[in-house]
Amino acid sequence: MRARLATAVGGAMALVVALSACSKNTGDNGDTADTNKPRSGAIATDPKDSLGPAAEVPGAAKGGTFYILRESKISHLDPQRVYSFAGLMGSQLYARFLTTFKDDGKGNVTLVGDLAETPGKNVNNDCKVWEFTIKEGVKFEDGRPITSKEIAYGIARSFDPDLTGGPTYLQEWLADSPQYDTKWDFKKNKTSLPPGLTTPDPRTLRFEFNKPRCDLPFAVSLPATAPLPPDKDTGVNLDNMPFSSGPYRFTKIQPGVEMVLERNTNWDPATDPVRHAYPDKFVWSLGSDNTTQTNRVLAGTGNDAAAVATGGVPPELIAKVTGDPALKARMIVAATPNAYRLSINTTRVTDLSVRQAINYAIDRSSITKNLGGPYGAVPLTTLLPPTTLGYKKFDAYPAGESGDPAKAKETLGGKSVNLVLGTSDDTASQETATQVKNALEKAGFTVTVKPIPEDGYLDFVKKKSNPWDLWVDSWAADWPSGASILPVLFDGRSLKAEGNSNTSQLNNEAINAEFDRVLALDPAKQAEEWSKLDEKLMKESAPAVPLYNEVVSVAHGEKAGGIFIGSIFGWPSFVNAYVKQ
Amino acid sequence: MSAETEPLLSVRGLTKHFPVRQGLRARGAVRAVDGLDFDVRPGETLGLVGESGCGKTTTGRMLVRLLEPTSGSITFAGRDITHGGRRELRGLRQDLQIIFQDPYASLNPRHTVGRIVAMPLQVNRITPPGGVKKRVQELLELVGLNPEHYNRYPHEFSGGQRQRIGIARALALKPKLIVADEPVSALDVSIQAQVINLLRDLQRDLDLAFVFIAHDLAVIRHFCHRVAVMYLGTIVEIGDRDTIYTRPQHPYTRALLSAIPDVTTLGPAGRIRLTGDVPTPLNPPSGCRFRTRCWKATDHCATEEPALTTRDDGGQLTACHYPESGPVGMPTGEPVEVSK
Amino acid sequence: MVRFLLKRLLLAVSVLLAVSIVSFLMFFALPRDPVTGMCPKNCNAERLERVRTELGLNDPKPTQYVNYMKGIFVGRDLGSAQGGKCEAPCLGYSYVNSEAVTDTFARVLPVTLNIVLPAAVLWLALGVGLGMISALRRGSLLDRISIGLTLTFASLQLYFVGAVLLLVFVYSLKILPTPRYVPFLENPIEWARGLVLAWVTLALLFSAIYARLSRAQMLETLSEDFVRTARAKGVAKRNVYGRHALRAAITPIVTIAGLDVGAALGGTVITETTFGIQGLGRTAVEAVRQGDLPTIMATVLVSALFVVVANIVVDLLYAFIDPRVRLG
Amino acid sequence: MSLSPVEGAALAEIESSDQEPDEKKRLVGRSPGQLVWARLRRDRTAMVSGVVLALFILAAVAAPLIQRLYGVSPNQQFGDLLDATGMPLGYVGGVSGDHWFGLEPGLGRDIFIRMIYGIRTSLLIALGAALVTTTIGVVLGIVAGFLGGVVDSVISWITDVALALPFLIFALAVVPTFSLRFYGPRDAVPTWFAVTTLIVVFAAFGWTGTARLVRGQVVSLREREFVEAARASGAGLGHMLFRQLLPNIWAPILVAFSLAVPSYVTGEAALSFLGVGLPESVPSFGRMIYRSIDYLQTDPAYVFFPGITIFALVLAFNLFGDALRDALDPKSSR
Repeated sequence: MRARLATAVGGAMALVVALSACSKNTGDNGDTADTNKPRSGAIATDPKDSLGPAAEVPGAAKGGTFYILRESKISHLDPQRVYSFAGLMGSQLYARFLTTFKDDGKGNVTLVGDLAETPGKNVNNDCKVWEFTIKEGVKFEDGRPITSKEIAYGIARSFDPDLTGGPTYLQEWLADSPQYDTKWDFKKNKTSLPPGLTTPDPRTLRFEFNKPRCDLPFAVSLPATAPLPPDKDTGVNLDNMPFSSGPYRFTKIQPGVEMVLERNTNWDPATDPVRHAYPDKFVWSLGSDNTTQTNRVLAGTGNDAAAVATGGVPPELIAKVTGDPALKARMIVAATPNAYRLSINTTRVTDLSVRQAINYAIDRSSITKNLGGPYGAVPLTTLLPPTTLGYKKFDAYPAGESGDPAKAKETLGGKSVNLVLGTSDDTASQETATQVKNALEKAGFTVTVKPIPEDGYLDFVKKKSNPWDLWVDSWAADWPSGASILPVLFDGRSLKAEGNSNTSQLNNEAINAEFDRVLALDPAKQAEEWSKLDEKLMKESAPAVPLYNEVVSVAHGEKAGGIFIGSIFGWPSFVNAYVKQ
Repeated sequence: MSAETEPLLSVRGLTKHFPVRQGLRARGAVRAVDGLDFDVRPGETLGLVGESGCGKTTTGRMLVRLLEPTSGSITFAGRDITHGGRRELRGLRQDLQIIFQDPYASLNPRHTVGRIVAMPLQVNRITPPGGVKKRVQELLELVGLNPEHYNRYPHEFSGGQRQRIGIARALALKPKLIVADEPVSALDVSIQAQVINLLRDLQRDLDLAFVFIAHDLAVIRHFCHRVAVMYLGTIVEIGDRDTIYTRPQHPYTRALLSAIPDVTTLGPAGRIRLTGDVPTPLNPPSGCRFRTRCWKATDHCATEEPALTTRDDGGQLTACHYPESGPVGMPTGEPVEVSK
Repeated sequence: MVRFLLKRLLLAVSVLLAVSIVSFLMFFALPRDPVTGMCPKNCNAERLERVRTELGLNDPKPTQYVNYMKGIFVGRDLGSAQGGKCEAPCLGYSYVNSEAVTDTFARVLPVTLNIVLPAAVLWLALGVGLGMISALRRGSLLDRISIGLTLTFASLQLYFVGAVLLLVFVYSLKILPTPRYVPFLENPIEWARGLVLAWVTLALLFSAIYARLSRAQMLETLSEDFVRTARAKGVAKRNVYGRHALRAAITPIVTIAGLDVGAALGGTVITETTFGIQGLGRTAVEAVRQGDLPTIMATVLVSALFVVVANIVVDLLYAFIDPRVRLG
Repeated sequence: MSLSPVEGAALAEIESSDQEPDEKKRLVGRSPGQLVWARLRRDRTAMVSGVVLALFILAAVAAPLIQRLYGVSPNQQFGDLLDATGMPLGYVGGVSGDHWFGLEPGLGRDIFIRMIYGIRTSLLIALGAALVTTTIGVVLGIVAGFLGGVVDSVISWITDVALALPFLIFALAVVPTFSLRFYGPRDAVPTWFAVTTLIVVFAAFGWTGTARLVRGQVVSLREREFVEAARASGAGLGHMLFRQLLPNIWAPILVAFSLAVPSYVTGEAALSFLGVGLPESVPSFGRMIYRSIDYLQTDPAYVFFPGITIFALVLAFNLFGDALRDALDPKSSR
């Protein structure tokens, strides 16, 4: 009797679950937002473009509280230490930088001055000396005016070895060496400035470099240039309560639980070409994973109606959203600069024909389908992601959507090759590794999959002594120019024992010379050159197999408006955010 | 009883103190057995009798070395076995066995009868001529059980039958002396008689020596050649069964005997009622231990502990300064003939 | 009694010491080098080494261990990168969350307490109640149903129940907010509505186990003589079962309840992960994943402390309920 | 001569058994084991759960055979049967003639055959872990219970430490490092190694319950006279422990074992839930269930099949364990 009763209860429960599965899946949810269109971007040298107030967002209204849902804590809030996407986009609310991007949310970006009147004067046109004039009327949260001194101090403190985590471009260019913190010790001379950085007068900031740094206007768009008065520098604890120069200031920070930002009355919209600050309050609500976040905003109960789920719609819930037009309207889909590739260790897989065979064998459709199809990943056949300036689409090894095992076998020419495929042990990576293995084994390779713990993966892959043949690697440029992708990933001269971004360890003199040639060109002309170099690289050395370009689909509540995916970092931007009343 | 043959078992000054520990500091000890001296001749049965808590079971356990004596010596068949380790005792095990009181607890419920009885052989790796099974069936027959019960289980037998299995096990190694620790106290009267008769037959046929521990004076009188009366860890009187039962000298023995319910002599006169409880063995009374409950205790009894010696020509040893004399109202039941 | 407490405390301290040593060694078995997490994308070996020495990771292991334990009682100076002086009980500075571990705990511990304790009350009441009733009415329909139900729930998987409850009550019916922790003092109603699903999920599983346990225990006690004599003496049925039988049957249940609550306080990782609430369990898991030594040590020690304290409390209760147990 | 009923019957039995041989046959000796088996056979729940368990074990053992008959391998992917976003086409999660339980969303592997292999892995781990922990528990329990004194307190102390150590954190730390310790970065970790790692991790903690249970039993049996009888006949420690005591504590050990197995099936699923269990290449029940939970709203069929199977498996073990406990309990009325 007992057994029958127990199974009856189990059966009833199962029935309920099965019932809701009766709808037939005909697979017609394939149409997607176009994520492959070319990008345009320029530097607006005319000061008028850098003037505020920012263009009104149609339908926007002031007031209300805007909620941002996120799972883990933002690793750093101190602008000089910010480097994660959430940090980069989130810091726009409480910090202003020398320059920033006007972003229409459809991939078109223009670099404009934020605190500076223009994106910077290339004084001798040799990219070695740059000057920025600081706008009038830009103030801190306590009303004090922002001058070049505070901006210079902000840059100076980023030399402090304790303040780990932030980007290191400015420091390395100023000190002209990767070991910038030993070259100039911030702790000893807090009152003076690092070499090459001077403030001739309160409204001018002057950079002098030994080598040409033509990408400086882009580099100073990172939060590392956020101003900070020296008396407000609490060192390591600034992470717990930053000092605001943006439209909002932090009123409550509970790490891992909640962060509240309220209006900074001293911020003047007239001086800001980008930020609108429509809502009265921003609240970061932390702790729920992306499945829970998405379910919350779709259900939209209480505050979740005015919330955005920054974790993105997980692959398993995409069908639910695309299946319902009302929900689909509340999902924004946009490509990100994050390009995933199957990096090949050129020091181990030395035979070019083997690397080309791998390119033919890869089944991109099985991988992208598992990541949510067009809403999560778009197949990519170029090393540069579509979001790069001057991007041109090509396929060095045409093999159809799901790979061409026969062509791969033919290129291999009967050689029997076994490869070790390394992967991180999180579920998604292991699944992608399984699919790569299946595709390669169809083409005659024998593949061994080696999972290692997720958080040790990046350091392991970046070691020179990396023992694997293949692994999945990804790279997102800090600004959309090829200069911060191809040379960083494939210039063999910068290889060192640890921390190499050039994981394929490609070291080809001809290619290195090409990098130097293009780097010396003017930023505008560089765009097409990078794309041509991309094709050359793929055809002649095939150091990797481009897999897919990550697409992010972010859902939000009905009352959350003005959200768009930043074209630079592929993460939601809050500059136009407002709460529908 | 010929006195000149070499005693099979001789015990000198045997004591056993159980230390009572309060936390780490030992605070006194329970002096369960406090200096025993007695002998057992081959084929002879010595009865150990006394109220519960007088140390008779502890003595029994020490004889078979289930307990480690605190001091004194036990010599068996000429060999000192007081503190021998398992190997030295190997030879001893074959000649000295024990029978327990509780028939339900002394047999392993998960073993067949055959395996239980064969255990001593198996443990000492002895294979008797003709194989273990035949030997076991002989033993079963010897104790009056049906040999077919070889692969039955204890739960299929009655209390009396289980006790017989226990006896069969004890006989497996053809011992010379068996310590019987209240073998029949847990059985009904009728079954008691059967088991006692079985033991007496074995005593006679196999010329077995017994140390028979019991608190039932009637059973002791029926079975034992000599009797030792114990009180609070010491022997107060020891001697032949007839002298002890007819002319007890120690007041305690006399009190015990008067307590035997005898249908024929009703009335309070014959009964001596002892007052008070048995004192705590933690610190027994000074001098004679029985003085706190003895009706004729004097100061002398309190100062000097009476030694266990012969007091007159009666032949028994008594530990009392003022031994009783004259016969006690012997129950008229005719004495059962006891073979020498 | 005092002697007993002393002995137990001594034992408890030795257990905690052993646990701390094991977890310390366990950390160094992790393949993860915690320091790399603190470096940006293009971090070089030289700076890595400097950060490692500053965190004291290059000191010999015993010294690191002693420093950490000393910190708990006396407090220690953590160096400028970690917020300087930290008073006792100083559990160190988290490598990953860049905050003192004591602050993490101040935030995370109440969450776990507010999940586990109310759930424990629920599952004890439900479990023991169900068990007792089905024991008293052995063989009745109620008994059969309760056995069937308890077996079903005992066989269900925790996260399965959690997911279904979430789907039904939060996302479809929308009658409950997304599970989260609201301090009781601030808003008791929201506190309850936020955590009720977590309580129910935990309670369903545990009450099933306790129902079966207390039913078996009650049946055994009922068959004992003293209950039969009490009934024979004409003691009212309610008294017999209430005072006599329950009191005797409750002892083993108390022991197991003590152990379960102690272990659960160490963090109910599955429940916390399913409902997206950051409790002690998830903090511990993330700490191990990211190789965050101070937090690992702290979470392990705290959960071990709960288990050990629960054991001592159970022993004391034992003596209180069951006079036979002399506290030797 | 007052004969108590029990004695009377026994007496009658002695007298009668000599005379009528046929009556002797009826009373042939039935060992406690046979008694238990008789009780079990009469208990319908035990039989039903026993059959279900047998089916599971059979399916697990015959996994390769089933694969050959079914025609699909566990790692085979059917990308073309998925729509653009990876959801299986057709009804109820892609259930069809040649895919009885449908396809996994995203990866497109066949659910039915993966579940068969998943059961095999999970049962292997669960039975392995239960066996190892019960053995350790029994040995430590007997030694601690019988010897008492210092040995007992040391073992109890170790048990306390093992109980205090949080299992999940230990597992999280040990499982990933185990394979790194023994296998170089290039050579593949064989499946049996991954399974053994999990068994070792479970075994490091699982024995405490059984050890305490067995210790309690042995402490009460140690004073029993049949043990003293053995000691008096010169039996060594080994004989007393494993010949006299062990047969008497089979009942609690068997029950502990039968209830340990389902807890390890759940344990393996929990470890996969935290992403630490078996690598993706090894089909595992726990990993499949953990992954399916997220599809509760979009592909409930994917949740239904593994969910109901693990429910049935754990339920069958619990029922069988319960029935076994009742059958083994000498006092039980049935």
